[in-house]
Amino acid sequence: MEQLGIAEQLREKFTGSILGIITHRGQVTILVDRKDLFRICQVLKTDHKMTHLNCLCGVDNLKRKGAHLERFEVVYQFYSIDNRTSLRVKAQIPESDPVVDSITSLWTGANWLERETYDLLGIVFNNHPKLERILTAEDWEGYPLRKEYALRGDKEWKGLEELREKAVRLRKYDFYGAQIEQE
Amino acid sequence: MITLTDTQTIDIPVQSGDEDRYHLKLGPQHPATHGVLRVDLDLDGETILTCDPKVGYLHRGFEKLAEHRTYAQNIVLTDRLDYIAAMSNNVGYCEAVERLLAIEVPERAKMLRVMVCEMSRISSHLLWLATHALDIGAMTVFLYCFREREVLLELFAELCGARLTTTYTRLGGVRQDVTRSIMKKLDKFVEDFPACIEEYETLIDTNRIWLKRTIGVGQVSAEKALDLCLTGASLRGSGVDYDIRKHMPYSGYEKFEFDVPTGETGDTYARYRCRMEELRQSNFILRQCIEMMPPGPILGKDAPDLIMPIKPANKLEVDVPAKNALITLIEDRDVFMEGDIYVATEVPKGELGFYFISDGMGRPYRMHIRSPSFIHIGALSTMGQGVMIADLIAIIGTLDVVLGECDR
Amino acid sequence: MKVQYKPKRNLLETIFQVEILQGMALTLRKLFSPAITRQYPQEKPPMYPGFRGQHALVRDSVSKESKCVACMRCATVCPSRCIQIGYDEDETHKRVVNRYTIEVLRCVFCGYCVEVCPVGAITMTELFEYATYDRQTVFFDKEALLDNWDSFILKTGKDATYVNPLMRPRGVLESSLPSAKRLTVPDDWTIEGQYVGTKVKPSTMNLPSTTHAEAENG
Amino acid sequence: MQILTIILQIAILLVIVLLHVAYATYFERKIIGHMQVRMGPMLVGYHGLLQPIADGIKSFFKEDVIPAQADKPLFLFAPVICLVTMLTSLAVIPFAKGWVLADINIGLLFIFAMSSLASYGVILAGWASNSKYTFLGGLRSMAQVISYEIPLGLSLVGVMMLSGSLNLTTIVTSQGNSFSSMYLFPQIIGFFVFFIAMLAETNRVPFDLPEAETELVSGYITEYSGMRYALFFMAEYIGMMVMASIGTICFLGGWNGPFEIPFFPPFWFILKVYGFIFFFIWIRATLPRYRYDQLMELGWKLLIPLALLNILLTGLFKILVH
Repeated sequence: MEQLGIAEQLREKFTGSILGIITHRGQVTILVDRKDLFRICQVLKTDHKMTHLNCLCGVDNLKRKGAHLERFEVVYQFYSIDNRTSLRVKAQIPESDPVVDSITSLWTGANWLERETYDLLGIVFNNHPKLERILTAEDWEGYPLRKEYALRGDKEWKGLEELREKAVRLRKYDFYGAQIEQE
Repeated sequence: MITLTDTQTIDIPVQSGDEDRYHLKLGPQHPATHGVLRVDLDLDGETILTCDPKVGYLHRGFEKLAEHRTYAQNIVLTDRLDYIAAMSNNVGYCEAVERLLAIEVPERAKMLRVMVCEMSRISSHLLWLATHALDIGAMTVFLYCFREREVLLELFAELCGARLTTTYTRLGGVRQDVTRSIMKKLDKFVEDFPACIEEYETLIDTNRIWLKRTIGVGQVSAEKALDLCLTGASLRGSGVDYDIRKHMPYSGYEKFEFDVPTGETGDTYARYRCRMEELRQSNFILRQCIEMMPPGPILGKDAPDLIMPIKPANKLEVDVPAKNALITLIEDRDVFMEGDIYVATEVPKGELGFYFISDGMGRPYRMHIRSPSFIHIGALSTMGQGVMIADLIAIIGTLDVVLGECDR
Repeated sequence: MKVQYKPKRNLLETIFQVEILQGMALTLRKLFSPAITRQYPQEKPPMYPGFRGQHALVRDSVSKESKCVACMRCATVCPSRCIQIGYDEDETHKRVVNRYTIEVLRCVFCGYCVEVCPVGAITMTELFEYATYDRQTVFFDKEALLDNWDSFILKTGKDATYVNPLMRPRGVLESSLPSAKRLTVPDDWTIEGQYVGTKVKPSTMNLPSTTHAEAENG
Repeated sequence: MQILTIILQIAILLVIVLLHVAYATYFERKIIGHMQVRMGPMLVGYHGLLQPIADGIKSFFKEDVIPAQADKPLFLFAPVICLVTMLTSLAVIPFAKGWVLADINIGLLFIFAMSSLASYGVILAGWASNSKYTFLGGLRSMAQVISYEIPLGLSLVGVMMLSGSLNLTTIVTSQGNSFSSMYLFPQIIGFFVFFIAMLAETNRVPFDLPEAETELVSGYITEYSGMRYALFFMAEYIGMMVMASIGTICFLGGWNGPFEIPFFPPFWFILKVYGFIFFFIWIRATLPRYRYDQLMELGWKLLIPLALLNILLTGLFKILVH
């Protein structure tokens, strides 16, 4: 299998950084240490013609158990349009220091995907040109896709509170600014 | 007559060397941003110096929601991703979940899926053409496109009961079979559609104004397109032959004859030509669907019930009498295997990928949606640099973005 | 496949603006063609059976009451969790529904509730014009839902044997359906009478009864 | 007494023109509607015949919102400039022999002056609204009007040379009464240039950049509402009519027709003007929009040289004939 061959080659090249190779439903995943992630991506892009970055996302492993699984992982899915092979790379990131190298210099398109991962999971990307919140508001608290972040929290977004107050305050005026007589 | 007095002067701090720049916030309520996209522009006259798209106005947290719902319930969420081609999203989602849970899909259901995918591709491309032409000022094309799109949407309504939020697929098949009347109408549509494409092309294809507005605008080379992670017709317009229907065939696409149109120049006109050609190819696939529709059931034998347990399968209470269930769950199968999967499908906008992690429960542990629109809008800041405002509008149009899919 | 561009126009075509004249000829032709739009309030769009419109609880023709047995399947499957059911148990442990509410403003109109209902008690009708100015009108309780059914029967002239493809999906085996949902339906809703492509060879068909369907289509 | 007659004449002209403007919008909506396989207005009156009146009443009673940051006097004044200049230029247009308010000798120049002045309204509206879109729209309008004034003027020089006059009535009478002696045929290049420049001058598709909806929301009228918006609208349609009249007078022989219509001499004139307006609408239904720089390019690199060539050819022709 071609994918496994690439994975093996990588293991030889980056001894110690490849934590494991998993095959599931015909798709090969390699677990890598985050320190060699950038170089592995570079090798995949140049040597193995994995020119297309399908997908980049973060995962919170809080409720998952497994060998080499750290708290967070960032999943990269690569595809080689010439060779028609795909490979998934998972970088393991510990909770204490959620930092990983950015691959924006390899794929400009990864820019927003990394921003999204930062926004929703709080994983920081080194050397990223503009690491800001993207989908949520700039003053959002917490990282919504983390497992401890409740689907329905006990408090509202604070901007909403302000809006509500304003709505209550302005309720006594009609559209033309005149006070409505309260019944 | 009233004057609004409640506004206050906002002082934008002027940085040094910044005095000649004109800041313009295009959107989020603007006729040409296709939804709630905001683009912050720095202008020098009409030339764009920097272009910074802002998204998130339509963020509904689908990825978080999906972690709390069963696989079957999440199909409903996928309707609301790319609401212009909901069928494609349904199919993409179900293909991914079926690969993850190893559910067999019968032949007829596969063919039906291809059929609705291509129908939604045509309807999405028609909407793209309509709005793209309107953006560039040709407003008659808009109405002509909607004429054909209406036929398709009414077919969707007849097929599954809704025009846009279709929820058509099921895990392991589809929801409703076609009727003869639907196929007759579709047959007539397929018959008439090439003439309609001719009509659109008469208006814009060789029109000198259209050519001036599209040729050389938003040009990306093949390397640049790959670097920006563009997919779909936006990538193929640059000459990269990457169509998931050919590269990683799903849902029986390998049985169909069709060509993947690729452009050469990678400009707006090339992408326009690619999509117009795709309309013809989709029409051709529809013709094949009508002719080759196999008989058989529309739901697989091991298709899970709509009421999927959120707990692991072996703990499922299977005391619901079998006759009460529409399709019974096969209890002894290890339905929800642990593992992860990335499955991409070719939706009208590009590559729609679903990345799933299953932890052995009846709901995804993590669902990531690789939405083409999100990445395409991300590419806007690169593509929109140094062009004029009118070109930016053309580029937004040619990237064919839907904000529902972008913000998720 | 490389996309084909139209040939470049020559000098004569450039001077006489041939392509613009062609476009203008098209629009002029369309000036005299009939309009395709629908004058909506006067002219209603066609509604097909299975349209996911206003919710209704089917009124049983015998007992004049709802058919619901409070199995909670609809409330369980609802993705937006907008169905609430309350029930009492009588002495034979038979459930009696005393509360059935649908919060329509939360509903996503997926139609799952209709499909999972084992007795065909809830349905979605083909009525779609029920927008109102207040929230209370679109918060359906049991009585309102039963009334919806009555008004649907009244407005469309359907009778109580009405069945739509949400209640009984097209193309599923009769045997896989619960007994209450094995209803009489048109021929092409069943798996035996389904549409088959015109070029499918009869030898690949495993169901002998589909051959006549093919003959009909060919 | 004479003054009273003139005022009465002006009043009659204004009422007729404003009614005409109202129905020109109806005409446009209906024609574009049918070209786009839809119906256009249908609800008010039989086939929407009362729609323009309903629109007029609506815009008259609509709230007049003035942005807080706007330059108020200019903001209020700008639509008036547009409308007044357009209405003024109606004074010199001969609708038929003798049917003209002011038969002045420099009629053509007067109309050019007025239509240039109208662009001040647009520019001031764009500037006074204190909005970014309106400002861009005003800038575009300024550039567009300045660069298209030139080909518009130059394209009519040929006509002036042939007729030897700037008086509009003389221009018509010098074309003679037969169909073949219209200036359209000897001045075909001039007509081509004039037609394109006219579209640009009146901000019509494919040159509707100052109000390009998909780029600048509504351009210079983004912040206007109610009656002031309607004033701009009226100015645009009167401008269309004035330009169509100029085209008719200078190239299509004015009120001359194959035969005389008793009691209503302007019949052929009105028919030709409506033909022009139909053409405007027809083009709007068909063509996409130019980009700003392409518009400039077209004006300076194509239309002005063509107009100059036309003048040269006309001059040579005159020398050879005489």
